[in-house]
Amino acid sequence: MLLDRLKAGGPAVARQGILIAFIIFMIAFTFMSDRFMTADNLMSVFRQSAIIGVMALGVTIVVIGGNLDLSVGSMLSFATVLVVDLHDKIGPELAIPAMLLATLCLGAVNGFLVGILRLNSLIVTLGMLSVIQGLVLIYSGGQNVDIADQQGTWFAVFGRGAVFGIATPIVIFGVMALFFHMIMTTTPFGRRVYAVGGNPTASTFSGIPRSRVVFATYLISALCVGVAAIMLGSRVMGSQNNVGQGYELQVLAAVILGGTSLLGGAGSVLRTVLGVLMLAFIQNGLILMGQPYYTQWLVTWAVIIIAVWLDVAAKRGRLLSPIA
Amino acid sequence: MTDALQREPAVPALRLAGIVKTFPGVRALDGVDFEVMPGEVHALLGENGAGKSTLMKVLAGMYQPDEGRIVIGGREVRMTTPLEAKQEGVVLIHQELSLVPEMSAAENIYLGELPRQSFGRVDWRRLYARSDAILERLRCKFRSDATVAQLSIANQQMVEIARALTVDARVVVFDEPTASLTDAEKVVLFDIIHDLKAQGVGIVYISHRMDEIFTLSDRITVLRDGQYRGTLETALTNEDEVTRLMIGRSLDLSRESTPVKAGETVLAVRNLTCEPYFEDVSFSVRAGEVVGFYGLVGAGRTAIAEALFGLRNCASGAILIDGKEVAIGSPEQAIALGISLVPENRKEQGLVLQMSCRDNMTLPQVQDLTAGPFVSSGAEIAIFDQYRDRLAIKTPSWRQPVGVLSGGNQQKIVIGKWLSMQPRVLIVDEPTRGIDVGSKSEIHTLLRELAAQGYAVIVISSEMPEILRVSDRIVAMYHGRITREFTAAEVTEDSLVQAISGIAAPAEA
Amino acid sequence: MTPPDTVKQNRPMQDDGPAAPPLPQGLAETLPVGVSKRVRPLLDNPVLRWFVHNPIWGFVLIVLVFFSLASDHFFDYRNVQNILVQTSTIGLIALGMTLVMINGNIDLSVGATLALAAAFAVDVQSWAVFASWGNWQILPAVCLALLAGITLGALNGFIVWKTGVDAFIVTLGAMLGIRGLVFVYTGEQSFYAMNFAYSDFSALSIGPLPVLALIFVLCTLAVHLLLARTVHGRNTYAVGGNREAAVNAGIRVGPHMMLNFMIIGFFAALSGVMLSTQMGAATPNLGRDYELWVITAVVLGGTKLTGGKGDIIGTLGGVLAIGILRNGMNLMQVPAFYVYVILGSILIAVLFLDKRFNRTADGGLRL
Amino acid sequence: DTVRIGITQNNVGIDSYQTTYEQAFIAAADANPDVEVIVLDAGGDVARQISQMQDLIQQQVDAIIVWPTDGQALVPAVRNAHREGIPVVVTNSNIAEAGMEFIAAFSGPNNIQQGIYSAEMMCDALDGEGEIVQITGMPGYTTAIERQQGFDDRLAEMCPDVVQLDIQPGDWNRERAQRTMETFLTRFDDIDGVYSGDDNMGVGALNAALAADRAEGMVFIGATNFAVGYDAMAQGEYWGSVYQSPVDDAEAALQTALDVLAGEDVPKLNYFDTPKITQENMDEFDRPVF
Ligand SMILES: Nc1ncnc2c1ncn2[C@@H]1O[C@H](COP(=O)(O)OP(=O)(O)OP(=O)(O)O)[C@@H](O)[C@H]1O
Ligand SMILES: Nc1ncnc2c1ncn2[C@@H]1O[C@H](COP(=O)(O)OP(=O)(O)OP(=O)(O)O)[C@@H](O)[C@H]1O
Ligand SMILES: [Mg+2]
Ligand SMILES: [Mg+2]
Repeated sequence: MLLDRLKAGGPAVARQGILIAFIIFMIAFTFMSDRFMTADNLMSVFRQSAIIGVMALGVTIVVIGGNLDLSVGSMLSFATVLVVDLHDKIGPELAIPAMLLATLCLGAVNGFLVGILRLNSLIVTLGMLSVIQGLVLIYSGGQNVDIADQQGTWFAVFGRGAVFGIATPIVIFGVMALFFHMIMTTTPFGRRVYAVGGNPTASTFSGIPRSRVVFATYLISALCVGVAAIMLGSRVMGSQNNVGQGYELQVLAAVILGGTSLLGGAGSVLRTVLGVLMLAFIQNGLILMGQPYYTQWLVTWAVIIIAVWLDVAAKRGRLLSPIA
Repeated sequence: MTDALQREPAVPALRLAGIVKTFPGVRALDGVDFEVMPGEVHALLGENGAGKSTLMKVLAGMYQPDEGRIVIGGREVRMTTPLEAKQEGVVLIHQELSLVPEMSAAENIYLGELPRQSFGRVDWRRLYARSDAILERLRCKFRSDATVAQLSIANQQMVEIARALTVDARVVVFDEPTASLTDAEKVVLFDIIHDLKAQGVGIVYISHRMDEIFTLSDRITVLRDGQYRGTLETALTNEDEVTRLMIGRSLDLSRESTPVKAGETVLAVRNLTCEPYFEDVSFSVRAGEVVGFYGLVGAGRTAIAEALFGLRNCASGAILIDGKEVAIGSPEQAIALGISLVPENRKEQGLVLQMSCRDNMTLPQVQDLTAGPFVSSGAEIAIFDQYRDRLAIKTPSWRQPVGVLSGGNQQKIVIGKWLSMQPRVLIVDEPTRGIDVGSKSEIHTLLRELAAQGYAVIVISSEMPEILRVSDRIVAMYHGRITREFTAAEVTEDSLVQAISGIAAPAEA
Repeated sequence: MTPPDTVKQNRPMQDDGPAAPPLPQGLAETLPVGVSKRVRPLLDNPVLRWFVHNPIWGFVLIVLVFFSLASDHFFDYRNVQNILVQTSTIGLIALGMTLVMINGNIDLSVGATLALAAAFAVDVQSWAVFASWGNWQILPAVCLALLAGITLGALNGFIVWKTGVDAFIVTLGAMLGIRGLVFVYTGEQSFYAMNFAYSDFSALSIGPLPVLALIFVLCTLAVHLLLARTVHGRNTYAVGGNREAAVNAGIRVGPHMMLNFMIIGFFAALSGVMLSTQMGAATPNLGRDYELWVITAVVLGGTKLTGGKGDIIGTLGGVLAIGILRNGMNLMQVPAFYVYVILGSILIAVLFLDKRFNRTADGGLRL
Repeated sequence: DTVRIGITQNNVGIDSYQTTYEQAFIAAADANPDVEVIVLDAGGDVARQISQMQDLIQQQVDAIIVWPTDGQALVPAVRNAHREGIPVVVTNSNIAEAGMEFIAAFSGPNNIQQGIYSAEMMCDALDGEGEIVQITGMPGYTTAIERQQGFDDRLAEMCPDVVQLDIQPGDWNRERAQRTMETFLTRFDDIDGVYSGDDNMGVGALNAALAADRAEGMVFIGATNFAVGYDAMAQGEYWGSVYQSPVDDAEAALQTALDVLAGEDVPKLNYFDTPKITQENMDEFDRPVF
């Protein structure tokens, strides 16, 4: 049995339950649609998943630190509207840093409320989701924003350009994934995030400034949202006030699919990339097969449960939960 | 002891035969045989990680054995859940408390079998009446409607023990029940065990305290590395033989007080007050000495340690390091000042359970173990290896998540973590709770060695032999105040007991 | 070694019990150490103490006073009826959510379940089999809708039980999946009830109380009794407070949790039925985001997300707070954009106050 | 003396059309000293809209204007208002057939007609032959459903040789429409036309086609002409759309309500004109403000 093999292989292999599910899926889709396994399609899916992917990187780090961030969806709306609106007003070279600064401020508010005041992150970020959505609407007066000169601006490079023949969003996503993977696995900061998420009390007893670590995770998350907003704004060359609506749950689903534990203290940035790609490929594969969009939801349901099940089953070495 | 001639060829209350249990990477039990007669107290001994708790969890239906048979009252049984074990009359008093903190003591005692009325309602009157009766029997002073979270650890342990009295048990297992009990409660517990024994219940008793084993048990079975090592009649053996069976060598249990050349005063505390935990506390610790803090549970010793480590706001008083007054606002600052604290509760305060052994050990200093921006894995492993050898930590590799180690080995990881910081002041709070005799004496030796190397060491312990063994000076506390200070030379057991129970007049102005 | 006799002598001297003498007697149980001295005298008054322990009700009180001053329509008897009916939708689900969350689980799929149940309730009425039943055709429809809710709850619970996957993940999946089912079933269209008797039901009143509000009140009472008085209710706390302890004590945690998921499925469906009677119709997008509002209400009501703590009285306060705020802001015509900001900020503010007042007993440690 | 009119809108802020509608409505009400308005927004949630109807009935307003989040689900609420003697004017998208007897009037565009217009433009542009894809609005919402229905029916009837390859939602969201279109482009080698539920999504689809270098010769047709759509049309990249002014929409709704209150004989259905706009005739229209 597969499971016995997993068990015998020890922890290193056992942690890859999701990778196995992913590969099975890719193979299945390849057989079911001849368009699926083409360079064009793969590239297109990678590019599409870059925006959600970059956000998921930040949320992964927040979740490893033991918290949730549901405000990323409306924060994305905020950042995109801001950067697009400012683009025509003060030019892209100023719009980008101004937007990043404003977004980091929102992240700081999250970080302050959760990290320093120790309020429950689910409710805080849910509240912030609503507050930020309101702020966006007030800022834009509820109107869409657009970039007037869509052809001429170098801002287009982030969403539409390419670096060495690879679409810029893919490059940004890849670089950021590797960067944050390094941060989390090889630096003291990463270690501290894992510790704080795993056992906050013991972290304090070990001299780790827990509040600051949590604060920093929210800044990272906000930064990721900012980067995603640049790609989104540049790709669409405009923005609605609610572009990011619902992204928070897609991002969370990707993080979970990547095997990051919502309890904190465990998870991996690289595996979140896997989660993101898996969701994107499901969406893509089903549309290629001509399925109505809601089958995609049904399949996602099954995939999330089966994949996470495989993952936890592999870790505990048996398929069924020991709960009586 | 029961008269051997009169003993019928009775059916054992419990027989385990050839039990094998493996965890990923660990063979925790390797063909263990074990037998308890009705009315017998059978002690189970072994080093930390020998597999005692695992064996008992197999018995209680919490783990499924890979191989082996369980025979209860002459009938082979297969128990897949704790519920089934309970129905077979097996009660396990857990090593780690297994209570629901927000619920009342009574509900915890009858957890899983609350008395019912019509419509599935709880019969509160019956519940409280029965629980009060049991607590009465255990001579507990709190009422059964008290919330468990608000009870002291010792009383929580009594609630756990009370469960043994709720059912008609055939076999009761006590897994280190005395680790957090005071002597008074111990006496009650021993009475209860005698009662159960008289009723013909088979009793398994796990402890690292030899004195208890020898006062209570009829037979002793020793495990080592998951293997059965033999069974001894308690009356016909002695501590030395048992120890040798357990750890493969004898222990020198003599008092370790190489007289110290105490140096400069490193840490001084003046009139420190932190209500309601302690008041007006003054003492000092010099380099090269071990100061023991002794008192009853709740006397305020832990709170002092926490204050020194920057975890408590103190209303008044001063802390001086090297004669200079310092403000310690957080553990970070305390660490920077060279203070280390091995906390009392390793699971909650000491360890990140899902992290590897190595990562736990280097956690407080990971910021400094860097090569460029990266953590230097080599430096970390070097530290881990050093303290694994020094403390004889048993783990397959540094990658093992600390949560699956046995309790004693977990404790060693915490000690190693703080020793590796090379602190000037080392505070250890209940350092050997749940640690086997061999490691315990190693830790004692280690504490003495550290002092000899010039560390200032504070040991907080509720075990008198331990305090007497390692301390150069002993500070006795009662109700948040220091009642007396002794030097190793002048202290006697009687005077110490008096000082911690408020009988002797406080030695303060 | 200490001879037992010495210890026995000492026994009377020893302090036992919850409050060791250094802690001020009495206060130790009522309030954590972290509360500032200024607040303490207030706590001698039992009413004030109750509010400090249930800050959400204090908040409800403040909002009530505020809106009654700000709008003349607010305390109209009709408006109070409105608030009750409007609250019942989220309120019913919140009852189930309280159980599930005390269990240490969560259910994100309730909004979708609500939509599916509403679709069943409205669609089944018009099935040809029941054509001759007259108004009784509503009965099988409602039963089927409730059954669907219970089944979906059971499915969630069963998966949580057997796979051991966290309930957050299981129900996040179900949230998408069940919504998909709704679209499959409805073919993206809304259904409407041909029979106006169905929507007239929502307008019925018994005495001063609208039937819908009455159903909500009765359910609240029932769940309160279930939670506070029955073995199942107490086990709910046990499972959430320390799951391992509950398993060790022989509680069959799996079926237990599954039952609570079935209860929340039932309430989500009931809520869907009640909503569809108000609309006389069912739409596939019904109940979007409800899970978030329900969870918010329950948490505001003092239920811990990690389980083991909470009660129905608090939850009732939580749903009323949100219902009153919504209604009051409608009456005051707060511009749509500001409603988002205000609701969000209030959420965080209440959480903050709750934290101030109900700091849990971390023993005053600076962690 | 003044009349009090309550309005509950669908989802202000979700797109510029609705926002501009609200602004125009308030402006029109402010301009009239005899009108006091209570402006509410349902945020896209039917249940909330029903509560708001209840709240308005309870406040005894003189008339209610409602922009239904769902045409079916609002029937009982409208019936309640009717029973209480409060006239209801439905705006923008109509209520279901069963509710028609309870409303005073409907005022707004004809979404089905818009779908028909788009189908006709598509047929013309493709000369009655070709393969197209459709990107719809948010699934389950009336406007989306009606436009799709008008389009599908008319297309099948008028040019049966135009094949619809697939229909997927774009959720009124430009980025999502862009993503959907990208997948269409990988999936189908030949796409001759794209019909989008509004121009916002249409421009998203156009972006995708441009990026893939396949926009040349592809016919893009939308609805609700947005400024971006107008500009794209001016550049010759976008074929046509349906011109619909939120200002007209709002003013018509208010006026209808006032007429009803004044006791005038108002027809049940007051459609305001939403003409086709294409590259040829776009000079006749102002650039939309949203
Ligand atoms: N769930 C588990 N997964 C992996 N290994 C485990 C698990 N539980 C126990 N072990 C391992 O099994 C061995 C036996 O552990 P056990 O807890 O039974 O020891 P013990 O004799 O009770 O020790 P102590 O005296 O410290 O309580 C240890 O090496 C431990 O690391
Ligand atoms: N009566 C009590 N109720 C609840 N918590 C208490 C009580 N007394 C003490 N504590 C908690 O227990 C911890 C230890 O307290 P303290 O310093 O008074 O005990 P101690 O003398 O170290 O005794 P021990 O460590 O042996 O339990 C403190 O953090 C305190 O919060
Ligand atoms: Mg053990
Ligand atoms: Mg202590």
